[in-house]
Amino acid sequence: MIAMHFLQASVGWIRGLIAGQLGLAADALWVDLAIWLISALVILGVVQVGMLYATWLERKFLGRIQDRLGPNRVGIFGLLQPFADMVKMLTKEDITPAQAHRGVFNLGAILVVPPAIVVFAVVPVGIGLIATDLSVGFLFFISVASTAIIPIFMAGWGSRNKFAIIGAMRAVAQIVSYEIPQVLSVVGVLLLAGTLSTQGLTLAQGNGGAGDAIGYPGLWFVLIQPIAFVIFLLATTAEIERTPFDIPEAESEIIAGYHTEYSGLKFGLFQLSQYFMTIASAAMASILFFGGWLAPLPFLQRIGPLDLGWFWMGAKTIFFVLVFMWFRGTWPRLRSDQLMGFAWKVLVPLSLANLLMTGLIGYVTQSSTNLSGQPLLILLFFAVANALLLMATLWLIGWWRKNSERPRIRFEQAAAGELPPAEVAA
Amino acid sequence: MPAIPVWWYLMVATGLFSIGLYATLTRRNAVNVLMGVELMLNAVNLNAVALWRYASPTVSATVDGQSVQLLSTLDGQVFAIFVIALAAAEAAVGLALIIAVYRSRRTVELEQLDMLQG
Amino acid sequence: MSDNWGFIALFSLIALTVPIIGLLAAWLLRPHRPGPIKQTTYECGLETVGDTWLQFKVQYYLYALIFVLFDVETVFLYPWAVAYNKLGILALVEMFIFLAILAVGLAYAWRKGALEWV
Amino acid sequence: MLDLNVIGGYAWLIPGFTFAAFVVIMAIIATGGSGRLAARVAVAGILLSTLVSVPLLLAALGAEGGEHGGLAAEPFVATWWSWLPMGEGTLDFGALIDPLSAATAAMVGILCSAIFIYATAYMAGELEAYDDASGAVDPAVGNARYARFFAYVSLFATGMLGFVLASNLLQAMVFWEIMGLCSFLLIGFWYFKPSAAAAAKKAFLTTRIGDLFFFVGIMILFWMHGSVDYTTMLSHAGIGVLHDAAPLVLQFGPASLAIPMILLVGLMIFGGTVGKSAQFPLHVWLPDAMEGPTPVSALIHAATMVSAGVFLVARMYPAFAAATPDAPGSISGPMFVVAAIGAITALGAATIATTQFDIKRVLAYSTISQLGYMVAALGIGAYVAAVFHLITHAFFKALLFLGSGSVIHGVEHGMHHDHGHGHGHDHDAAASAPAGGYGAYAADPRDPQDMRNMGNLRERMPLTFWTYMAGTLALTGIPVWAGFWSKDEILAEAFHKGIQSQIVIAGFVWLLLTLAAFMTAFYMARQVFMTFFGPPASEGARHAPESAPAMVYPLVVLAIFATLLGFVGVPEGLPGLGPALGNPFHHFMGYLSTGAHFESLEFSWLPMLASVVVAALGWLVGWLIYGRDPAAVRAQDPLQRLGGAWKLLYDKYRLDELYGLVVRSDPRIHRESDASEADKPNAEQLGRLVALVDAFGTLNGQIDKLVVDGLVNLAGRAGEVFSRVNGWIDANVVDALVNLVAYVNGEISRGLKLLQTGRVQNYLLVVFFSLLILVGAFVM
Amino acid sequence: MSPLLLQQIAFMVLAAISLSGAWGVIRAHSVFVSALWLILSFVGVAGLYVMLEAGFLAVIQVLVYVGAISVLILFAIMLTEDVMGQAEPASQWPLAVLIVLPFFGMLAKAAFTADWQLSAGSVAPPEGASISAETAKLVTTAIPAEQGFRLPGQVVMLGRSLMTEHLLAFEVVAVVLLVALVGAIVIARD
Repeated sequence: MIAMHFLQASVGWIRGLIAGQLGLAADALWVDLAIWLISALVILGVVQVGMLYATWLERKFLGRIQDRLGPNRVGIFGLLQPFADMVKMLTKEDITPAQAHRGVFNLGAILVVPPAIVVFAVVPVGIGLIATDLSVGFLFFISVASTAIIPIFMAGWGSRNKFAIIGAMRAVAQIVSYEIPQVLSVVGVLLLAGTLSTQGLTLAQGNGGAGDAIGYPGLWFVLIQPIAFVIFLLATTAEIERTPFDIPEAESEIIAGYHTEYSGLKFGLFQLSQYFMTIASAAMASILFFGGWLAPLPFLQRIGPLDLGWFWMGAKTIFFVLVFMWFRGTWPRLRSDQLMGFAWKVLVPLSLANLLMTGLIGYVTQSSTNLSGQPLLILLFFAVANALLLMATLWLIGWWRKNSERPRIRFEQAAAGELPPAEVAA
Repeated sequence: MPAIPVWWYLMVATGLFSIGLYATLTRRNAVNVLMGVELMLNAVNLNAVALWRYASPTVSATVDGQSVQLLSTLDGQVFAIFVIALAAAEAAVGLALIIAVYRSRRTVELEQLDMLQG
Repeated sequence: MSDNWGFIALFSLIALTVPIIGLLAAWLLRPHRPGPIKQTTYECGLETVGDTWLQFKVQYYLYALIFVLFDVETVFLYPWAVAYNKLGILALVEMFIFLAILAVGLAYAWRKGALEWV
Repeated sequence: MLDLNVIGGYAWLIPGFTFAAFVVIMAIIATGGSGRLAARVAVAGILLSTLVSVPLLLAALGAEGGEHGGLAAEPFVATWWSWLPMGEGTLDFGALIDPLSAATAAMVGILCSAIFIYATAYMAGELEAYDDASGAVDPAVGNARYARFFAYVSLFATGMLGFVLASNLLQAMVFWEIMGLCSFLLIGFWYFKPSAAAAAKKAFLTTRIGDLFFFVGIMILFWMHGSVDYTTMLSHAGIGVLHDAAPLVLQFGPASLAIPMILLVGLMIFGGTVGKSAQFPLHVWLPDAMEGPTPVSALIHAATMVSAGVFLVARMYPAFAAATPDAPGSISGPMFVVAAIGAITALGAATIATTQFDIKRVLAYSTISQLGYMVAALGIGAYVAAVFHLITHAFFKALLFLGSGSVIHGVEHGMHHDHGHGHGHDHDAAASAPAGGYGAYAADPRDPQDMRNMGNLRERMPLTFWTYMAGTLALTGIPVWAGFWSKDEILAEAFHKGIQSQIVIAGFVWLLLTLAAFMTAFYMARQVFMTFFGPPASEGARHAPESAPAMVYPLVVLAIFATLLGFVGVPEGLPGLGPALGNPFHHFMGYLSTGAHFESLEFSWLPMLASVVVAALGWLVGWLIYGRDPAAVRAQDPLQRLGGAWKLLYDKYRLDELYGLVVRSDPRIHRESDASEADKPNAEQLGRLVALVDAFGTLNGQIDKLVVDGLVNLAGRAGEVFSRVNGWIDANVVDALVNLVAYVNGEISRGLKLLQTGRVQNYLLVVFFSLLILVGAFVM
Repeated sequence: MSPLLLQQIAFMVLAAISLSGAWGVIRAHSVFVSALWLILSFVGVAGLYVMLEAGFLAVIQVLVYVGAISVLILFAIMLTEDVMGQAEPASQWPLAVLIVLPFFGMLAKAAFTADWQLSAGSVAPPEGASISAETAKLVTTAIPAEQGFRLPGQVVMLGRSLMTEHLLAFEVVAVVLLVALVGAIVIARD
């Protein structure tokens, strides 16, 4: 986080420094390359450290939830535990099963990491502090995240292990099913923001951001799109296979899902990429719904010349990582049919409804002349709409719970012989 | 003028197309044939976008003060998008067919699927 | 603030080297004693039952199928969403029609039980 | 005095009355009424008809045009009923009143009345007829049969009157057929007698042959004129059409026979006459027709029906003389044939008549002979004389038949008187060929018709004798009596044309007719002497009573007519009588529908004298042979001494046998019912013929075996060889070709089949290969 | 090392990636591996889109092709994989070569020689650049811009053209997708 700050404060200055060093013009190609390299390394460093301490944080936090201490042997409060883990990873023997398809097996492990890292290129930290502000920023995030499916397949198929393949297939099915709600829920935000670039999204939530064009006070989108946020959060949890939706390699399952045959660092890489994706998702969630590097209140944004954007971004990201861990600590796992059913039968319809609602309200508020002036009135409109949507959500979830219970109930009834014969046959 | 002449892209596209065609003609597995088709579609897309970038009509406009020739239409990209959409639909139905064939014939080897032999 | 995809390229290269360096390091440090027993496929320690190939339910394919078609739907949805506040009511109606048609698809899949995991 | 147009309007009543009678009688029969009532109805019918036809004749005589031939040119025509619309015209029934039809209608009416009255008495025997099956006298059957006779006779009268008054040929043909039918029914009246049935059939068939020609004639005329009305056909224009019609060309390969239309039509029409009026080739049925009751013979086979044929030729005379429309008298085309046939028939029949023993057969042959006279007269252009003879002959021939009927009736009664013989003419043995006695031709003592059983009837039946003498004198042509005037007239014409103007056929006709006249006188004398003179040869003759008055009165009336009628046509040239009488008949009848007029010949004594001499000579010879010793004659006919010639004549020139051979009826058809006993040729004649045929057959067989079989075998062998070769070619060449085609096809398809591998990728290869070529063509 | 050369190098790399991916599809022994090579080719083509300044398209390419269609293909392979590995080419592969090579030659000649009426379109300016009034009219007629005119991003222009000029195609694609969905479900569902 500090590196981000440093970079942002004196981009121009650094550029001059490097140019001087290399004796080239300030805007020469090599200067750009140098800056890119530095920013890439900075991101890597921050993310790597973040991942390590996320593992530590998770074990500590879950411990706390489960009323136990968590790692505290290595270093004070177990702070050095991650490094211990890393050493273990590096030194464990790495076995490649004889039947496995060597190329696909190893490549699978390797390819799982890059997408998780590249995703951070579009995460803005400050007003100027973004690795690269792509006009299609968010969409880049989504597509790179979706490429994570391929290594899972390669791991499952490469290891030639029946259970690994089943694990891979089910993991992919789950990720695929939850990607749709994730994508659809965000459309509502895009409607209001009017741009895909992450920086733009963040600014849209601040004062004077692009959002002003439709006359609301630059509030964080979560206030206008609460349902969308919930859907996005749940979908993202499933995408990164965190607890409520982590059937494929859940502990309770017989085998550790698609990376059964992996051992040593290759297995470590899978864990590494998972945590990277967790941090990235947390960041994206905060960007989309919680104003990214925008301080909750305008005056908190800067301290003297120093822009605290990176601080706020860091805080929000850590907050969401904790939320994910909280999910893991408290929620029971969903059965696979419930898992899939929830995605298609609850989240997708809801996100479509939210999209329609946002479209309608957005148009009404924006086009009607008298309304455009009064942000509070717009808020009221959105509030009413969201309330309605909330009710719909609760009804839908209730219906889905009753519906998804049926298989189990039916099973017991069949056993008890109460079911009418026709039913039994179905 | 952009750094790379247009025929480079066209060459790559042609190469892709030919390889896709060869894959379609020679691979025994039905799924492989579909992959060949996807390759060919990609080649077509690449061709379209390349020609859009280099040969689409331009409009003179002042951007940030200077006057610049802007590409007035995005038809090339729209074309590509639609092709992508249709490729997706085609792949979906194609693979569904292959699965159905597999279910009844227990094989997807095109060599063996010659029920229509004369 | 420019679309410097160049960084993306460089960054992805770097991202690719990270696991490779990691593995090289691991390859250097870790003991290397492959043994026949060790290299058997792991099945909770039991002997492997049946060949490693098995027949999957067609359910997986159906999920992927619906995912593909809805994915393409979002591809069309994004440009509209982004240009939403610059387009009039007409665009809204058109998009509602678009969504309605695809909602029919979802309803059909739902009704036909294609979404059931079973 | 009587207006033709008024009377003409009632002309349809003439056949109408008799037809009504016929219908009433049929009703009576159906309701089982009494036979006598039927008889009375029939007589009433014919009398009424006569009451109309005679005034009609008088009206015709008095008609404005009557004097100078206008009526012939513009006859009174009435249309009764148009029964068949046909294209442009319609075929209808109607009346055409001109001198010929008026005279004939009157003659028929008078005669039929007389005969009907006579028949009521003569047929009385029928009432007591017994039913064969039950054997007992059954009045119902008797009544029915008696009534049936009168129904047929009435219908016959309708036919004759309708025919005479007909306005067109088709109507004539219809009534002509009705007459044919009635003659069949009446001849076969006693159908339980096989001979009668056979005779009826024979008559019907023979006349039918004639009718065929007649019908063909009608068709040709209709085809030519587009109509069958006399007015259109026989008018001057009509004759012109006939004259100019193209000849019928018969193509027999290279040879072609062109028959002029006049000759063809004429012969066809004359064919009908030959059949109906029993001329030479088709005369055989008339003698056998005597099987019918005598009134029938008299009515049909003497007076009316047979004369219908002559009437037809007279009616169509302008067509016959079409070759020379303006000179009707000249002989040309068909008239030549008519004359020849007529003359031959006259002489032939006369010769046969001399040898017959049955009284009615003699008269039958005499009728044929007299008809021959009329036809010959028409043939040589003696139109007026022929018609005159037609009318006079009808009267005295009817008289003679009725007379013979009264004689037979008497002799029959005489026989019943002593034998109690069953009623009705049930004698069965054929009169002409009795077994044994009198040489091969002994008389059957019980046959009432055989002259040899008669004799001395002069005292027994005086009235019948005298009326019969009147008829005989008229027939043989003794001056004063009608026959002389009409026959003489014909002979005069023949003499005039044949001798004076050197027309060969006329000369030939005159010679034959003169001989016939002599023969007529001879056999009539023979007949009179055998029946009326000399001692009675049989019981029947001895006790023969005079006939009932109903039979005798008609005889008297006819006798009067036979005597006086002649004076109507006395040639004006005759010094004494001629100018006084003025020959009204000639003036009345001497005109034709074409407007042509027959000049009356200037009178010359020679032909008249010749005919008188011949007649006298005939009587003299007859008296010499039969008059002096009737009894001896009855035992053995002196003519038999002529031997073979006599037998030939007696056997009627064996024409029946010839016809029997020629018209071999189909063996498959049941034979017994057909040929009557008389027809069947006797064994030895057959034998001779069969032998002849047999020889011819064997010769034929030899030829067949040698020549024909050889050829056939040769053909067979050649065929076999050819077929074997053919078979070989077929097997090797043709089949080979077919197989080759199939093989080539198979190979090509097998090759093509490889293309159809069923593998998708192969198809893709083909697709892109073609695409490659296309792109190549496009890019290069 | 001028930026131009860098671009050409980048092009060479991306072209190499996509072509080698395609080549891998042909040579791969197992169908699964050939699918992976296919994915590599897709990524290469995405890169080329970036070189052609079609950013949105590149991302779409990755999202749809790599993220969705290849998943579909992999699923299909898993469902129908009856024999693991070994996939030698079809029987008539020499014939195919005979057809493909000249085909490639001809197309290449056509690409090389055809007169494409190249236009002098310059690099598309980044989103948000200020543009003059009439340019705004030209480019974004339908978009109101109160405070001065900003060049809308490529995606926005794409959205606008999709909604206006290509509306019919847009709706028809919806129907096509629906039909494909229903059809595939009916066929695939056993």
